[in-house]
Amino acid sequence: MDTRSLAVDVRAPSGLGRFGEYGGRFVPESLIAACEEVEHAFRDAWADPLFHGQLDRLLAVYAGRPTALTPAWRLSAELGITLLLKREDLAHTGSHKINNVLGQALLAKRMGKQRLIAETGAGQHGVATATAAALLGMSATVFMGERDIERQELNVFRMRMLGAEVVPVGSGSRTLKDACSEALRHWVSSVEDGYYCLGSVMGPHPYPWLVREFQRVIGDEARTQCATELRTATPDFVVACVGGGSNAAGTFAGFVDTPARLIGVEPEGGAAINSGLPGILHGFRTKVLQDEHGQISEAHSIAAGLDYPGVGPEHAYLADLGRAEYFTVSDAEVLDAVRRLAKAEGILCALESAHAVAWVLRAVEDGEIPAGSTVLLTLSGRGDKDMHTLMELS
Amino acid sequence: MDTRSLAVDVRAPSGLGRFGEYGGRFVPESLIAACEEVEHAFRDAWADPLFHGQLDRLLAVYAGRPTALTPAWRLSAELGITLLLKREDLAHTGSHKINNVLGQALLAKRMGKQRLIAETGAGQHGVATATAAALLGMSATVFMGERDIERQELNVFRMRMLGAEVVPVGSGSRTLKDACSEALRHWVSSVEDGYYCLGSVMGPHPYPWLVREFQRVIGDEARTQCATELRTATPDFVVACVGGGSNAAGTFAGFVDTPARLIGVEPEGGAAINSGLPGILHGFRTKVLQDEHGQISEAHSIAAGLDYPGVGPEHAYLADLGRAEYFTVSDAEVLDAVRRLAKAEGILCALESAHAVAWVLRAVEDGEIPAGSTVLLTLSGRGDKDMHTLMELS
Amino acid sequence: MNALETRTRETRQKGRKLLAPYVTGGITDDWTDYLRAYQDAGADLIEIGLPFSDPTLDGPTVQQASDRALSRGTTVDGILADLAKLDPAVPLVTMTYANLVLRNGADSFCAALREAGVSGLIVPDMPVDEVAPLSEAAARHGIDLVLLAAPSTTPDRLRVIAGHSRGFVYAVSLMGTTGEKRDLPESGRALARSLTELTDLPVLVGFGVSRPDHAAEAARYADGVIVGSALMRKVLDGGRAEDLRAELADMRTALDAIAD
Amino acid sequence: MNALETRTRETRQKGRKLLAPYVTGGITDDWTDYLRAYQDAGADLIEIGLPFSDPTLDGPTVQQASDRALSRGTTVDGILADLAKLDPAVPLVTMTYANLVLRNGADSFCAALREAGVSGLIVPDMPVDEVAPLSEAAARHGIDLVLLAAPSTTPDRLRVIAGHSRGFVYAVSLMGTTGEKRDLPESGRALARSLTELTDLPVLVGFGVSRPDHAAEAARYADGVIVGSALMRKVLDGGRAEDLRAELADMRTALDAIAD
Ligand SMILES: Cc1ncc(COP(=O)(O)O)c(C=O)c1O
Ligand SMILES: Cc1ncc(COP(=O)(O)O)c(C=O)c1O
Repeated sequence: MDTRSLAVDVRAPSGLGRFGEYGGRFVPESLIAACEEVEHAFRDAWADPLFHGQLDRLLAVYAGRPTALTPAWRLSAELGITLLLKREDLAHTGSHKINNVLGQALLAKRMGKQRLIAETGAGQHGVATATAAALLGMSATVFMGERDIERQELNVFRMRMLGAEVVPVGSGSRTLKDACSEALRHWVSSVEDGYYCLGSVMGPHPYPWLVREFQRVIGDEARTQCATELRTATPDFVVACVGGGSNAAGTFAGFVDTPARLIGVEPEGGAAINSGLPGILHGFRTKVLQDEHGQISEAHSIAAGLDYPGVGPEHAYLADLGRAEYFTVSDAEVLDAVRRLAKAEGILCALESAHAVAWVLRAVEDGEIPAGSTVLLTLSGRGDKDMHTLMELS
Repeated sequence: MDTRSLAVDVRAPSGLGRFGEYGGRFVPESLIAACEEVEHAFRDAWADPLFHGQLDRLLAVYAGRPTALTPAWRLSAELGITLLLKREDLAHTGSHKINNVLGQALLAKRMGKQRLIAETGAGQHGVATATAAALLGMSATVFMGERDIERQELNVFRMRMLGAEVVPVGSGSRTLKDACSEALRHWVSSVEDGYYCLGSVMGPHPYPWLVREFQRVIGDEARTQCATELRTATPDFVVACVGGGSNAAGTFAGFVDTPARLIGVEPEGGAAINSGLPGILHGFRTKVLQDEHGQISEAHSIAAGLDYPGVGPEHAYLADLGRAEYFTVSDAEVLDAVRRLAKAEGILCALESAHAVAWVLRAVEDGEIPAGSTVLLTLSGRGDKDMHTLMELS
Repeated sequence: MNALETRTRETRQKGRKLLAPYVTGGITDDWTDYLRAYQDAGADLIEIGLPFSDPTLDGPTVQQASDRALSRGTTVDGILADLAKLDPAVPLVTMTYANLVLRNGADSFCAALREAGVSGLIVPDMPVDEVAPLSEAAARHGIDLVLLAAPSTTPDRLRVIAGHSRGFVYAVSLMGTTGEKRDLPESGRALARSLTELTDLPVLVGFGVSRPDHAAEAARYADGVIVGSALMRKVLDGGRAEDLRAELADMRTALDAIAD
Repeated sequence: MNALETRTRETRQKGRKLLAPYVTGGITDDWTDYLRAYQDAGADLIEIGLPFSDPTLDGPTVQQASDRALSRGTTVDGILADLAKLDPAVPLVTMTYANLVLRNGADSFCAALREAGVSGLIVPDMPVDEVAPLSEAAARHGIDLVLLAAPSTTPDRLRVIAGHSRGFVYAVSLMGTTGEKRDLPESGRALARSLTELTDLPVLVGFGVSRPDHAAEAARYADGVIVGSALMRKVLDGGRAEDLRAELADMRTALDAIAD
């Protein structure tokens, strides 16, 4: 495909995996060889039509791709815009995470690895990893903060049903960032047969690049779908929520060479781009929430999947360049957005995805999105996992 | 489409909605006009390319159709057969119920009705109805037994988030059959603006026929997909679980004119075809679980969506004809099937759907399905809703 | 002409408005006492519900009554056996759902009714389109199969219903289930009038006739009334036969006042 | 040559095996007492951890120590201020993660180390590929930036690491995090041997050196050992400076026995 090779060439990170001053490979020496092995395997696979064939088939016949592009009919009419929803909530396991995980699992298999290692916060990436492992006959070890295990009991059970081992992480804040640290630690001791299957466009090179490439299917599909759905062929705005930033990166990848304004939406309490400072965490340089001493802060958002103090390096770079813009929304706006989308369109989206919806609602109100605009919004996942949270709040 | 018109002609119920000696319209006189109105509207709509255009577009851009046909690679290898899974679990709201509901909601709208009335057991049909109502700007009133409300708290909350009114039913066994009765009662008093959106191939004529037509998209798609996926073009076995029987009826509709053996799988504790006797319930004649006095028995299955003492009249007819065969599986086999499918394929299916899987597992073992056979199995829904049940059992 | 219809026509002939109270069979040990009380209060015929597990046309009161009767172990056979012991002065009409009627076949069901001294049958979920086999069986055993008409019934169908009904025509006064109402539903009036124009069968109005003034009002445009939930509410609340008699007597008085 | 490397080379020159104990800065109020105890027990240099919230290369013991220090309000500035008050007889080497080093820029960080009397720095998540700017800053301020090599490091990279490391080379004995081990990991031996062939810098083995016999064994193929978790475990369990001194003295004895 044209766009695919174009993007690899034009936007593959330079040198040591740099996106401008961000990215890189800040890992213990013990992990350097493993990162290089992943990088070489990925370069090789990504240039191999056979690999693409395998992956594309899995995405189609297993994960349910292409996902639909749904015009939000009633909301569009209310808002006076044309709002299109890219429905990652319809993908197998309920979010875009499966795109990345199928790619990495196939890659791991190609590398001869038997075991997937993953971190998870809300459990979505963990469930996706457990799923891919089951599908390909591999084993999976998922690290999850003790606090998240309590909050997301159901996803823990799903992972175990799928045959994965879920390892509670009791250190630090006992949430995603600690699960990430623990997964890295575990990877050090198991590089032989273990493959670290990272859940977003973060971590040491080549992960931010590789995960974006596996997620660009969102943007590529949406690009094609917009071309039939919109008179203007490309939308005026392309909006996605940003935790680590993988659904946004995958979406943006399809539109970075168009005039569309690219908008990433962060949670107010976990806005690495809006409130973070350059720093190094989990193997890469990026904008990170940290105190004046350089200690990493905890992120606090109603959406567990956005509770990460850092952000993918490419986003930090796009923000500095001004090519993408990043805004924040509050938990209250997010809750309102979930309800409005449910009532207007019959779609219960994930709290994460609702960040993007919330921004659109506000931006139409304050004129940031002019009447008559066309807006593509990636609905990264479904809300089933959040029903307990919503119930407790209502 | 050819198959569509063929099936309507050949297999539309005769006269008063009879499938052999089953079916009919055993409703209070007060509802006769309403049933006739639905029948005429449906005949009119189903012959109208514009209606098909609207519905097909909703199914595609909103509900995520066509759903994937997934080869169960690892399970097939283990079993020595070719097992293909029709993935209704990937449809919006998580089951095949959305196919029917979108069709009926569009029909209701066309009839000028503003309100959908529905019964629900596990809540899947209720959620689907609430979804369609939200999408089309209608209101929804969903009747649900008090016992089911307790068991399926999450789905109740989902319906309310979607703007539906959920009405607890405290009579009788306080489960699906009572919700059905209450929805019928409510319909009587609101035929003016209310449309009764029935959840399966049951109820008075034209519902068993109409719901099957709205569900035949499963079978039609699978037929086409099998043609590319299988060397034999059509599978040797077509298997689906049977509660009311809508996913099975929709699936069978695509294969009734092929040599495929059609297999419906009932829960041991709710096997209307295997253990029921002819009788009349909820407006139609069928096989019904009942005691020697003619009082309706409660069905008991681990899958709430199969907890119905009757079955669609077409299934009773196909069973008598021998064109389809109906088997039962136990709750224990179902639990085992859920786990095996999860571990082998990374798919957590609904307990309802697992009935079909359980039968395939057993039928391969006891030689009913010979080695080398090709099997199409409709996975009617995803298992998220069942995680609590599974957790409590493990 | 069978016993039921003979009686209903005769009564109308005499200028008397028909009063048809309802009781759920087997609701208490001594439930037949209610029948005697109804008779004493001036009932012209008595409707006896054979309780069904899933009474889709009944509102909460009759549902509850059916549940209570069933949970006491009540069966159709038991009720008919109780009835067979009586020697009522008025016709007995059973009312039940299709599944119970067809359980052992319409013929044996009607034969059993006849044997128990029942002369009429109402099956609310068996509309005229589906009724042929049961009609024949009923006719064979001298049972009048009473059909229902509803406000939503088209003129064409009214004609068919009126033509096939025996004993009387049951005019369902409202679009809804059985149950007490504050006001007598208006929709019954037009229905009863249409029926009266189509047939010379007596037309009785039922559903929502809850108080003497309701009865009186309905009797202005129909040949009589059927009273169910208002009485069953009292039974469920522990009312004794004497209480029910008094209740019904007030209805009788109201009806007789009209007839004068 | 800076102070640290001068000392490590001299010590080796004397035939003495280097003993480098570790302590997490700020772990207790009087944490610098541990430094004195280490010195008394015969440490040749002392490694001081500047606690970071997310120590990805540390096992449970050092993680816990870091958490405890941080929850006491420990900061890098505070630790350096404490160190500045000391006049240690052995070189001090700080060990911390990249984010703390770069927070206010590598140059000001190294300047602050120097001011506090620190002569070496270890940054485990800053591999040689990323190290250039920090190397330069360290050199400017006379700080020896010690690089780590791991069992998975390729021969080519070993050469580069050895070429860029200052003070000594830190041979990570195993593929894993810091932490006590029952047996000394075997993988350290080959690594230390390879390094010794590539460089004349002293090579110290760390990770998993938990007991005197481990130290002795490692010292057979390396120039010395770094002991961390085994000591920090004692500190976390409430061990006083004297206890730590005794513990380390045993290691010293074991090492000296080898050197003889
Ligand atoms: C539904 C959903 N959306 C978004 C995210 C955030 O991840 P990313 O920013 O990498 O897309 C998550 C993470 O768990 C998620 O589950
Ligand atoms: C997932 C799923 N499958 C099957 C059924 C049974 O319905 P039917 O037999 O009409 O397909 C239900 C009903 O709720 C369901 O939710």
